[in-house]
Amino acid sequence: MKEAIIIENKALGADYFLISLKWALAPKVRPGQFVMLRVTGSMDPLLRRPFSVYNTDGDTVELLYKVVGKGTTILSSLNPGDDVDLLGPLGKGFSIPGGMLGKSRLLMVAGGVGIAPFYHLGRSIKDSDCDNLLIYGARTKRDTVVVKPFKDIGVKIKIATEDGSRGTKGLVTGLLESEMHCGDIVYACGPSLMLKAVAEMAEDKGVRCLVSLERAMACGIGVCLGCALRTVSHRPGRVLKDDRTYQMVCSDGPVFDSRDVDWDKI
Amino acid sequence: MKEAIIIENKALGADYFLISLKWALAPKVRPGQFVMLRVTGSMDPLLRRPFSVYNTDGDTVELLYKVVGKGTTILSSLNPGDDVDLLGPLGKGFSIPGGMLGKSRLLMVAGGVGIAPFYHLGRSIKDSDCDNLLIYGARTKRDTVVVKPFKDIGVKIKIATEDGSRGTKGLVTGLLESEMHCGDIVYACGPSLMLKAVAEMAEDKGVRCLVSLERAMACGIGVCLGCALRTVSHRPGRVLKDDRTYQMVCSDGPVFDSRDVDWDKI
Amino acid sequence: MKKTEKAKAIAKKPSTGIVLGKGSRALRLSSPVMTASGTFGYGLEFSPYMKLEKLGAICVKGLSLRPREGNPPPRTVETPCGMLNAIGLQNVGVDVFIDSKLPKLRKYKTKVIANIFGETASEYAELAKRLDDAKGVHALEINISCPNVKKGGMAFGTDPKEAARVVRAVRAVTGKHVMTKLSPNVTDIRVMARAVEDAGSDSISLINTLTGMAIDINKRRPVLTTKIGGLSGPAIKPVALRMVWEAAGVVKIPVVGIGGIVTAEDAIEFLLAGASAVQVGTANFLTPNASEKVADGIAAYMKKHNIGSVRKLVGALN
Amino acid sequence: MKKTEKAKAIAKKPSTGIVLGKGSRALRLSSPVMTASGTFGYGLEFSPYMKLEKLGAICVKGLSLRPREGNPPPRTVETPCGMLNAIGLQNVGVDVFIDSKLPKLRKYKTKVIANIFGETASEYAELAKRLDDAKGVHALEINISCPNVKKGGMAFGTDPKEAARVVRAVRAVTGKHVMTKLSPNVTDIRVMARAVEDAGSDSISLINTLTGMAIDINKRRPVLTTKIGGLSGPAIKPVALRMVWEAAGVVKIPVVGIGGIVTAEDAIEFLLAGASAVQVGTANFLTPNASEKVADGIAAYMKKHNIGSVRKLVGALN
Ligand SMILES: Cc1cc2nc3c(=O)[nH]c(=O)nc-3n(C[C@H](O)[C@H](O)[C@H](O)COP(=O)(O)OP(=O)(O)OC[C@H]3O[C@@H](n4cnc5c(N)ncnc54)[C@H](O)[C@@H]3O)c2cc1C
Ligand SMILES: Cc1cc2nc3c(=O)[nH]c(=O)nc-3n(C[C@H](O)[C@H](O)[C@H](O)COP(=O)(O)OP(=O)(O)OC[C@H]3O[C@@H](n4cnc5c(N)ncnc54)[C@H](O)[C@@H]3O)c2cc1C
Ligand SMILES: Cc1cc2nc3c(=O)[nH]c(=O)nc-3n(C[C@H](O)[C@H](O)[C@H](O)COP(=O)(O)O)c2cc1C
Ligand SMILES: Cc1cc2nc3c(=O)[nH]c(=O)nc-3n(C[C@H](O)[C@H](O)[C@H](O)COP(=O)(O)O)c2cc1C
Ligand code: FES
Ligand code: FES
Repeated sequence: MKEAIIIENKALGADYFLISLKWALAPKVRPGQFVMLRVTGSMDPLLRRPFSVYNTDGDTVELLYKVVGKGTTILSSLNPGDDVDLLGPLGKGFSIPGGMLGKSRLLMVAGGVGIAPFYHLGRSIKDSDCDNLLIYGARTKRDTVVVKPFKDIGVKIKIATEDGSRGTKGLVTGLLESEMHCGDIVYACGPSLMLKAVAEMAEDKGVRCLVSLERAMACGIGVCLGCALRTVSHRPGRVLKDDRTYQMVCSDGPVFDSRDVDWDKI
Repeated sequence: MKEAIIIENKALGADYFLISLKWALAPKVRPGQFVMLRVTGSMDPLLRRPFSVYNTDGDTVELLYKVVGKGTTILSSLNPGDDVDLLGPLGKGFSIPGGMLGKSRLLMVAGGVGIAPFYHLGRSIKDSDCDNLLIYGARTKRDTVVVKPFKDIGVKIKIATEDGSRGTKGLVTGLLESEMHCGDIVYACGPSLMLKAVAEMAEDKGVRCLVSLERAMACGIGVCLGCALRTVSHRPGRVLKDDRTYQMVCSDGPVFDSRDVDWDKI
Repeated sequence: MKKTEKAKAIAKKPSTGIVLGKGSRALRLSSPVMTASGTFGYGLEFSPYMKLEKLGAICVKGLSLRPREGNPPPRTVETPCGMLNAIGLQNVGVDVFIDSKLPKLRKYKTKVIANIFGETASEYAELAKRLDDAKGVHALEINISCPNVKKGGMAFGTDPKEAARVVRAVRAVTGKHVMTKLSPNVTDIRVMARAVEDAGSDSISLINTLTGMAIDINKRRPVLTTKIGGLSGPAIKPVALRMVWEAAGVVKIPVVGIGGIVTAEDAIEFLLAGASAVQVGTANFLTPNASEKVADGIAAYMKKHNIGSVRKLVGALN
Repeated sequence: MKKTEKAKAIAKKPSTGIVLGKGSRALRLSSPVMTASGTFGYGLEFSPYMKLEKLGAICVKGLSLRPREGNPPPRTVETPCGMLNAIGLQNVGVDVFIDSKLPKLRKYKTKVIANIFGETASEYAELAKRLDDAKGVHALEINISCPNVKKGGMAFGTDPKEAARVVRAVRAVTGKHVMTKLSPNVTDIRVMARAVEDAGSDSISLINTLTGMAIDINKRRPVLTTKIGGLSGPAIKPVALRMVWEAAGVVKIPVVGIGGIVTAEDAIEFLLAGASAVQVGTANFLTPNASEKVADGIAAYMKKHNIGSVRKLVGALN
């Protein structure tokens, strides 16, 4: 938990904000990792809030967040110069399955604010040879708040909006149907139901799929055992029953192999 | 509880701040009244905080406050444009005992942040004929944060600091000894022990003395019955025992005739 | 708006009315929102801040036979998301209430609930008698759960037999609706709830304050002169909600939910847990029109979710 | 610094050591600050964030005979100044703890307290036996107060006879210090405290979580799959402090204060109320080094107020 100083806290419209923070640990963050942010010195809200890291640059870390409740409302009211308390980097982040980098195409699938971790990932793979693609789903055009940054770093992007106000009309899964090809690696982040649909599609096509999951979190460091996820895998050190196991989204994840997740109990 | 918008929130040094707020009810405030301020939408701190009104000007109200804990720390971090929730004006404020205005000299006695209500009072009496005087006690020179404003409105001021770094060395009671004269009306605000000493001196000299008291307050409007003060007076509607009575500092005060206060139980 | 449209709009307006209890002792509320005893004075103090008519009922400050002067200050202290109080039931006494407060209260179109407190069962009965023919008092709330007085109070609230004794004594002398207010400072709230139901209470309300303490580490003394006080406010909401859910599960009489309600969302949690109505307490100190906002917010939620009557929310957990 | 000055400074440094209990079962702590079971993992997880040696002791996550998988998610929900949890005692089981966690923990110069939980008195005894000769376990904390499991748990914690039975069973098979952790969900904590003292407990710790509930008003369901969970955090501090004060007033064995401690000031309130030591729980989630800060803060307070030994603070109300 190192203090971070707000450099900028910019409204992007549609309740989205991009916050830049000066933070000594920024260089340590790997794509897909997250931080736990304490938005106030007050005891209400009590717990830290988890946010994926959107970008890092030297000792600057950027988070893309959507205002949905108490904590994010307070966060959006903070000003440059204010300090917040960051814990992290946390979680395991995206890992490119052994030997596949450069050989496989990365298909990133984002729903809503689930876009957040992909910018950092996109930057880290931008020199790969493959023709990577980001599929970005949002409710309306207004909600597609970070398209240009991806274009600027050369990530190809296709958009689906529920009302068709930008890109294809419909859900990301519609676009995916035609875009997901054998040999791709899929990285997905967004609402649970979307992830479930993406995972099923990937399984059908025999495509490797990694999903970044969300859970209510208290500690973020694997000790409260609050953020349990039912999985079908048998990683060591966990308790089993009926061949299932609980893993912790914060410390075992937040990124999981989609085949390990018990999608019926998500 | 009308919303107020912060116009300015100025640090005066030594943990003192002067905050100006645009507030529709500002013109209704009488000297010595107070407001209950909600510094945050969060539930911690839970309760409103009471502050005397330092000044009003059109629809602007000014509060002089000292950072002492949670609530005032948050208050000091707020910026122009932020809104806070004000309840008031509350309490009865200073009242000039019948027919004495213009005939008696007002001797205002302030200790520390107890200076707050006197600026408003000073402005309201500045056209009186009498040679009013403010005696202002503080710990050190640094703590005498609002001397000039009083001079600017023509209030005569004498200062006592505990370390002698400004004005007379010692407590206000030292200065008072020579300044309090028969026929004066004393208005005092500050720490309880100072008020007690002032009240005793006034009683000895047969001088009328009004004191503005502080108490932990939950509601500010006389309903929680939390801010009880033991008094020796028999105002109607209150419950008596052993000839004493509890009055509510928020709704019966905060200004009391010093003879009504049960100083032993302060 | 055309006439038919207006008629439609009115038809669509969700019904917030709710009836607690049955027959001649039914308490008919226009809204499930009341204010909690001790946090709303005698009601009149709040008329500058809100429309009292928005409330289903007002529970006035606890009344005793004789006036009580209450405890020496300090009487309140803030705690995280809550406050402790040790007012000690300062009140004007039942006679002054009837003579000088009630006539003014009667002018408002809202129900009035007299919260009563005695040191013995017969004091409770005596209070009930005096209030029985007081015009404008629509129900009695038996406070068997005040932690801030030496005699009676908590003892009645933690022993099911004692609680039942008080309820029977009151029941015997009044034809008015009797609501019994339970203390949360017990091992099993269900036992208490059943005891007062069996003794003839028309409804139960819960929770009163949890007993708690705060210490001034500089003075090295408890902050409150009584050492222990009653904890209220958002901090206690999860405990209150659990107890309301437990109590509602075991009694047939209506349950009134109290404890940490600040917003309409809070109140709806209590309704879903099985409360037929709620009381807003400490929140009145934060925002004098908190209870009005809660009432409005419940109506808005009902409209949004197309719930025609507040009754349909009560205990409606999936 | 000259040698004599240094010596003086050392002499002036307040002594934060405290001994809980007597004789061979005394638990000697270098600091009155421990971490609460279930909020500090197995201790090791916190070594990147703080000096574990600053702690008097670490209470590890509750251990059962067999590994437990815990409850289905969601397991936590935030409440005003608090949180509800229904972890359901997920843990690796006592054997894995002894074999794979303890050896690593032994490297740190701090005491280790094993928090144990069984479904029957004999399960508790069996746990105590297995831990009795585990090197590096300095005390057992009997958790008779976990609200999040169906069997045992709370029943032991709310019935003085059951509680005593568990304590006696454990006492009979271990020579280690036995600390019994009490549930706050009782009418009278003093009865529970005396019962476990009489049964041979060397110390008591309190409070465990208050049972509470939260409802998702959009899904119209309790947020936790277990419906009810345990409330912890600053919200419960006033209740915890009251209970510690009450318990300390009636037992001779040392009392360990738990509940909502975030700052050194909070901890000092508990010491003044009569606790000989404290445990920091939920605060570890807010700030991983919260317990270290509390320990440092107590030392600073002692220095400022010229208190030579932490023992002088225990129960030192004016
Ligand atoms: C690993 C991880 C990474 C995340 N990354 C981002 C990110 O990059 N940008 C972003 O905007 N959000 C992200 N989130 C979600 C973010 O943590 C929540 O939106 C935030 O905690 C809400 O806080 P609040 O106080 O504003 O809302 P609250 O007042 O706490 O709740 C408001 C609503 O949000 C829901 N909610 C609360 N916490 C979570 C949560 N942890 N996950 C999902 N829903 C929640 C509640 O159920 C409620 O409906 C991430 C969550 C996780 C677990
Ligand atoms: C009628 C009235 C008028 C006041 N006018 C002013 C004013 O003009 N300017 C100003 O700076 N202050 C004024 N005060 C005091 C002010 O209300 C407190 O300083 C403030 O509430 C402290 O809030 P906090 O959250 O910062 O401190 P907390 O964290 O609540 O407490 C910090 C310390 O301040 C003490 N404290 C808390 N509340 C009060 C209180 N009501 N009175 C005295 N001490 C308290 C606590 O005991 C504690 O030691 C007034 C108080 C009253 C009752
Ligand atoms: C200052 C204060 C005074 C109270 N006085 C009474 C009382 O006279 N009679 C009573 O039954 N309850 C009394 N209560 C308890 C409340 O009615 C209510 O049960 C409790 O505060 C919990 O609700 P809340 O969290 O919404 O405040 C009082 C509470 C407070 C805070
Ligand atoms: C997530 C979580 C898990 C807990 N697990 C245990 C446990 O395994 N055994 C136990 O005795 N207490 C357990 N507790 C209770 C704490 O040790 C402590 O008694 C309680 O949280 C109150 O302290 P606090 O307010 O400082 O958190 C747990 C608490 C939390 C929040
Ligand atoms: S949030 Fe505590 S274990 Fe994951
Ligand atoms: S603060 Fe509530 S009566 Fe004065």
